[in-house]
Amino acid sequence: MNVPWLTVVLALPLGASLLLQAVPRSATGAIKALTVGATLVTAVIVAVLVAAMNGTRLSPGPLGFHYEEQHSWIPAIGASYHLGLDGISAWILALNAAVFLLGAVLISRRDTDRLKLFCGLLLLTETMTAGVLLSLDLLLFYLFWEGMLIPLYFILANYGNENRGRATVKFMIYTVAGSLLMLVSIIALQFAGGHQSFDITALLGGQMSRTPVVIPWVNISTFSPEQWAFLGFAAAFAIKIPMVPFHTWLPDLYVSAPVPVLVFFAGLVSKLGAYGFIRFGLTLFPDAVNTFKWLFAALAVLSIIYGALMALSETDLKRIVAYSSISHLGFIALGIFTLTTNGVNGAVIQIVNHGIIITALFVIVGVVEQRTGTRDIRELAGLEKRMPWLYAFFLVATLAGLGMPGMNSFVGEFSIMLGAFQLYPVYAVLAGVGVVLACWYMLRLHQGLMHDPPQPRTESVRDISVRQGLVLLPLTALMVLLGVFPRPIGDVARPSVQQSVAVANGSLGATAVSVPLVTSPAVAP
Amino acid sequence: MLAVIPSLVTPSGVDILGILPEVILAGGFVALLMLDLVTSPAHRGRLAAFGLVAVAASFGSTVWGWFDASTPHTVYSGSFAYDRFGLFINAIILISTALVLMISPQYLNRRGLHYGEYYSLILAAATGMMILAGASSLMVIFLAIELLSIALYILSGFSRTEPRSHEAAMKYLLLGGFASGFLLFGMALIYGETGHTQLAQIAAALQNAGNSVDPLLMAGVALLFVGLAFKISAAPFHTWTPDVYQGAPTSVTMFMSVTTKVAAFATLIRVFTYTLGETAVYDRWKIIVYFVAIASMVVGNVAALRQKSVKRLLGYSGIAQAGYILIGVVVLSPLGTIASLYYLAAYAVTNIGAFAVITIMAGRGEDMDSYDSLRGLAFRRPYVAAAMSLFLLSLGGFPPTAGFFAKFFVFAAAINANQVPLALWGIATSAVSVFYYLRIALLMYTRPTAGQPVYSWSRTSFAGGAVLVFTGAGTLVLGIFVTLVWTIAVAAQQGILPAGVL
Amino acid sequence: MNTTTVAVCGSLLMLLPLAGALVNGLAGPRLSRNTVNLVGTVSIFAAFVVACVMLTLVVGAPASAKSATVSLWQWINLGHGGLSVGVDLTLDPLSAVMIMVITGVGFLIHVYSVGYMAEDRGIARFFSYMNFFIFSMLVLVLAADLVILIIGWALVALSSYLLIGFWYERPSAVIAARKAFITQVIGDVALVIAAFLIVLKVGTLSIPGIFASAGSFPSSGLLVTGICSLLAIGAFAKSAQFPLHTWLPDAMEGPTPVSALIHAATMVTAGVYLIARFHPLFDRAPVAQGMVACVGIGTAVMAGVIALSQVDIKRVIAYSTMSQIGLMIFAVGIGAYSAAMYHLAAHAVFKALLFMAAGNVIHALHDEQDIRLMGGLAARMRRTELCFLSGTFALAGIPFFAGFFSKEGLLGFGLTNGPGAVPWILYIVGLVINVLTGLYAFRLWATVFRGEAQTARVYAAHEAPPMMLGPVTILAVLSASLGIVLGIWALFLHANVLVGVFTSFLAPVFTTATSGPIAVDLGTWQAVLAGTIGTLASLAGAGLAARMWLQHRPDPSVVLERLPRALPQLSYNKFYFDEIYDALLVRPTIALARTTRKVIEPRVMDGWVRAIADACSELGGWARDYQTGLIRDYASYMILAAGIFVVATIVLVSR
Amino acid sequence: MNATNDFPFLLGLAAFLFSIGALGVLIRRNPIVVFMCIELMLNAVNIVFVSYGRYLNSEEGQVFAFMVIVVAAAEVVVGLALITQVFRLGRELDVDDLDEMSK
Repeated sequence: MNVPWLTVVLALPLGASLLLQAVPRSATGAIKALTVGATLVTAVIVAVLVAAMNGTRLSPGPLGFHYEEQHSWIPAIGASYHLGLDGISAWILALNAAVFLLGAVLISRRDTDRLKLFCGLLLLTETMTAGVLLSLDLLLFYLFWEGMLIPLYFILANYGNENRGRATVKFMIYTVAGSLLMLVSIIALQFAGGHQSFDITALLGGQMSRTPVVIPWVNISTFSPEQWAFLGFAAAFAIKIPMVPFHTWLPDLYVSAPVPVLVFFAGLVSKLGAYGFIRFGLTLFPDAVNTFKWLFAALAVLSIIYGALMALSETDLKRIVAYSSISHLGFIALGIFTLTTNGVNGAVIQIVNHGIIITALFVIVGVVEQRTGTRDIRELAGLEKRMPWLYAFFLVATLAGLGMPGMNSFVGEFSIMLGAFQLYPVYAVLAGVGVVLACWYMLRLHQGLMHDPPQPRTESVRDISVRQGLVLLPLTALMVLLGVFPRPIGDVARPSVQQSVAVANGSLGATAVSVPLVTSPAVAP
Repeated sequence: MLAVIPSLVTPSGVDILGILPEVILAGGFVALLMLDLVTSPAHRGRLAAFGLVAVAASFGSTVWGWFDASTPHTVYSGSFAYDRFGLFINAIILISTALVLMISPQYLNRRGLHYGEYYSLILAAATGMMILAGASSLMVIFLAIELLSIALYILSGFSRTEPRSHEAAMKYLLLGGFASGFLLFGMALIYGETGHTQLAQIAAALQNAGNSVDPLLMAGVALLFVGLAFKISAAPFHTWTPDVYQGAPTSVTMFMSVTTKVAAFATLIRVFTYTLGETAVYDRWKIIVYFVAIASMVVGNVAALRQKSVKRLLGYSGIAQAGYILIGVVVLSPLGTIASLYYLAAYAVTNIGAFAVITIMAGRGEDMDSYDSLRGLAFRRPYVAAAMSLFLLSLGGFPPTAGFFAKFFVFAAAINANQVPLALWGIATSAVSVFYYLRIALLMYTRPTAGQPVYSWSRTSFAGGAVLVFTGAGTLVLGIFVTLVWTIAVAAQQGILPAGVL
Repeated sequence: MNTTTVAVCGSLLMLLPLAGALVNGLAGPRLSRNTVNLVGTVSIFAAFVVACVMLTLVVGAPASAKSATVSLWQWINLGHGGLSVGVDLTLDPLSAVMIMVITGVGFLIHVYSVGYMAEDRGIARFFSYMNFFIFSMLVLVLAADLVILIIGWALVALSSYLLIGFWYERPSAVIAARKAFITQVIGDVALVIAAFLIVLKVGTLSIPGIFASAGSFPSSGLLVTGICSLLAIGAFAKSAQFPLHTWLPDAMEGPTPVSALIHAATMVTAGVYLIARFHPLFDRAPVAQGMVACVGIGTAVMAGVIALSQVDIKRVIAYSTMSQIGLMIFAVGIGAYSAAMYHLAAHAVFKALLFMAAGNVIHALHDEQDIRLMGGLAARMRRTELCFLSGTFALAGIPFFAGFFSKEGLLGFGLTNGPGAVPWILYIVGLVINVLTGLYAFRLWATVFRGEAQTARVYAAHEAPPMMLGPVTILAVLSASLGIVLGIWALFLHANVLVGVFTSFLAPVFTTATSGPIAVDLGTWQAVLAGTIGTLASLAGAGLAARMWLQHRPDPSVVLERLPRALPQLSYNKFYFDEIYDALLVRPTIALARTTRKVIEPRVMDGWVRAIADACSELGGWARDYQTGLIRDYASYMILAAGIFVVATIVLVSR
Repeated sequence: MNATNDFPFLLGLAAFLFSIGALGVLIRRNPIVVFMCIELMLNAVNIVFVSYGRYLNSEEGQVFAFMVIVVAAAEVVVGLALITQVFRLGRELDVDDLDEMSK
């Protein structure tokens, strides 16, 4: 039978969140159970889909997609409900399902205020993020991309510490500004595409004019429409990743948000920017992406070093982890902008790996804060004596975080740096410096918490609870397993990555439709 | 082109059909005046019910007209257009009016200003707006504007004991009169230079004139635009808006904020896009409209950042929205018109909803429009708060709400017409707007801390709930099932009279 | 060799320690101390047995097929380039020697640890780390793919980190561990980049593959030189060679068995192994070779000088280790691979011996490590002293002890190979090293065991328990006999046999080496002369040390007076390397990081965002100020705008 | 007299009156006077309509003028009512006094 599985994946959490409204507010047990159940079922379905993917039919075209679904939505402007899964999105989708499951598990019924609202929003977010990963229609993609912000906003604004309000608004304005620029690019792309369609397969390979735009009255020739449009997309994605210098929303937000939120926010949402670059940046603007790759690669390297330095000097655990995440995401971005199969493939691998690592790190930091009541690394020491299990998990997470060979992130970083080396050896070497710094700040974090004689705050703390252990165990296990057997991710992603990279390098025979996109002279001097 | 100039030999018996909705509503207005005399103060709610009946009837005739006017023509010797464009606007106005009528009685009772004139004045204003929507002659336009204005002057001063209300009324009256002076001067000059007052004839005259443009004519066009810009409250003619919106009783603000804008935009599009669309003329008024659009977006959004009253804030937001809708006028393309129409529909449903929340939350004696009065609403009235956030998100242009596609279409129109800077101004200002919309949304979801006033929000009446459900649903439908309204808007644009250059 | 046998043995060899590590690591806290000890030691012993089996495999194999590479599973596939990395093992004489050293010496040290750590509560953790180290080391030496080698390379660094910081409540230990690890990571990065260069050139990372296409590297070309330099940097980091040597002395913070196993016998010699393993590339990069040789011998001298003045018993031995490894690095630098490997093996034996003997002393004195507070221990720890002495003799290269042949071998080789005057210079330096070695080796022995006791503790000292003494004795006998046996053999049979057994065994590996197998033909008079003079130098050093620290003729302090004050200062402060690095690298980085946080982040990065926000809000206030509420103002705005518009429409045309 | 000759003069007069009215709105503070000024503006426009009507020999202008007069009357009714209302609340008649909300 022909089940629209991807729609099911989207609909399940949404349906659950609606169903949740029927549950009385007092029945916290039921609410929690329903949430976990829904995310669990989704995760199972996704796992099966990803596992069975290679067996299924592949859609024609330069990019092949599995489980494709397409229905007309707004025929007037050629927007359609078009879903599909490929090697790039497959594992990220799995990560998506996993982090939301973990987040649902981590919700504590007792200390979560207005549990029903929280669970509902969480499920809603899952639908949106899954939609971002699955939609192959730019307008649909934008719908999910921007719609994602609504549940996120209410979660972030309602849960977390006292200065969450400012952090959240900052995040929203940042992201909305970026997304709106992307919206303009999307519209321009659709018109340039000629055949009135938002479908990625129809817009492939650079449809826009590559003749520079000339500003009238002053006759300054600027970028070409394609390049402008790419910059529009890049703004949205670079802010979401985030790349330095568009990152300042992230630390505040990560500090203010509670752990169950961070699990899926840091674990997944920040990766969507990287995914967007791979899915759209590479395939829709081959010319522009080749023009700007040096710039964005440079920004990526800057992010690596900058994040590392910040992580090295911060004293707040969450901030350290936040900046470490900026540094790691810099690696991912670097991999993407090498435009080599190695680099991009490494980026995809690293998206998944970093999702696992950062999730674990935030859970650990959360446990430490919960047990000791502080996030100041200067007040923490000697936890290894009191929390051997946490120590063990944290050790693995730390090693994975610093790119220890044999751990999962080494695979990605090796591949990324190899790709970077093919293109810009200098960048690869600088990234190497980043690796050394990463080792430094991760050890500072790990040893700072675990070693030295215990301090008053850490004298009598309990070890992690079983639930936290159940969350940490699979994560750490994955870090080791994917380090020893990394092929599952790499091999699934590679074909799609190769196709995208091929398109990015213009092998599609990019047909530039010349649409003069002259800026209007109406603004009279 | 000459084909669209209507023959003056239309049998007068049929013409009445062209203005049937207006006639019905006018009848309702007169009847209400009478009924008010015979209804006891206790039963004034029935007046609202009667008003609703009249609106419903008018709406029915509008719908009938939609199918009847498949071939658009003008009635009463070309002074009134019987086309789907006007009927589309009529529909928006009527629905808004109905929602206002539904929500009013409870509000008026609580505010202690439940008088019968209210309903008749509302209907009078609505009638004026509908006439304005269909008016295809400068004279009718002027009359319609004055009709709706005068009714609104009275309504905004309706809270007789409240200084704020008077202030609003006075400002609206004096500035409105002042603006209609410009409007009129513009009309006079246009009439003088073209020799006609009927849009179709003016258009034809301009076309014959070709590229030679008379300065006096252009001055007239500019002044006419000034007059209309005042009505749509576009910067820099917006200054009355915040004060009047804040001072007038909330239900009145709710009514005028939406319907006036819709009607005024209808005539603006009719006159500027389709009558003065001749290239020679367009190239000149385009500049000022372009400027006004950007100015409205900037001023509206930026000034809204620092407000303390929700009504005032929505006033500024209305100014900004006017700027976005103007984009659809500047670009002078069918897509632009359709985008404007879609935007008007989306704006109507969203804004009515937002104001409805404030109306419902209004306390005894005074309006609750300060930010503080919304703090923690979500804990006491979760569904009202959810609805309010939905409207705010729609105003902020988040998918999947009406506001998103409204903005999407105007930006699309701008980009399609190679006016990318307009779109960029638009997105820059909408990014700013996110700040203040979300601030309110956040406020509703934060618990009042000790020392902050805790308000006792009144219970939501059935009518109020119904209004919220309708507007909320509308906001979502326009945001997801775009095609529904889109197709209607396309039909409306295609049927517009005079056909103009497009 | 039968590949399946190799695969099975290799996997088994690696899995046994790993299993031990996992058992002790996960179940440790619940197991009894004896079980933990048993698991810890037996797993290694089993590994040792397997290693012996593999050795016999290699020995038994025909000379043509002494090397076998087996693939376990494919690790990852990268890109179009078809670069596929496999988890492959290679077994050849070289790795055979290494695994023998690792498991053999490793086993003895494990046994020793049972006694040494008898009172420590974290014994399970200790053994799991130790076993894990053995596992990682085996991965390193068996890896047949550069990436896998890098993984092993990093894993040993990890276990060294864990073991240095084993007593995590000592801040000094924690710092030392971090320092060691970060230094190692620098080496790793160098290796990774070397791997990139290799892959971009030859498209594969499997070591046999690289060697197969080694010919594609133009000899002494820039690329191969770069690759070898990077490999060398990795080796320096691992083997504590200048300039990446500063971590090794601090690493002595770890328990003594750790120092014996990791920082003397096995891990630190991995650098030598790496260069020996990659000799096909190095032979094509004479520049890199020269660099390696110079660094090696330079480090040897420097470390020797420093060792003279240190007062911490373990640090003295650590610096002697550094010096000895310097010699090995020098050897591989000049292409004397077999000699280097032989010295590696011998050094593993006697250096582990020295450390463990020192461990006995420390143990007896309750963690006292300052040699100035020792002295006269011979009376109470006779056997330990004998063992220590055997080690010292070996270290100093006294004839017929283990160190003798290897070291003189190196020198002889250095003398007989090399262009122009270089061999002679190197030889002179070698002599200096010999003198130094003799000096510090015997100084240590003398100050610790001879003379009169400096503290009361010494009187309370007692001989170490058999559990600790046993392994020490075994190694002592080994380090003495190994040399003597070979020596006698050398005397009565043809002299060429000296080191020859070893050489011929390793020959298949180093065939491609330009220099070919080391052939110190002691028949030639130069070699005899070289050996003799070298020996004399060592003896001179030893004798001098004995005179100074036993008979005080002249008294060391007096000598110190005579010397210019700078020298002892430099030596005592390790040439201020730590201070220099602190000033040049650590502090600047920290300062940079701090400015980033304090200035750049708030002012620049967040600054531009806040600037925009403020601008908007300013504009908002401005707009509000014009909202005076006065009708006449409003009217004036309108009339103003109207006037402008009228003019604009008449004047401006948008075209 | 001949419409074509004095037509420009009439327009000028209208513009002049209109400006006077506008100026009055700007400077006068008494709402009633302000209102009168607005009436003046409307009547200035009436002159334009009438003279144009005469000039073009079309009656639309005259009709328009009548419309304007009627509407103006209606506006006056409402306006005066409002003003008296304010007056009854005991404020003095000063438009500058009406700035409560923007305080």
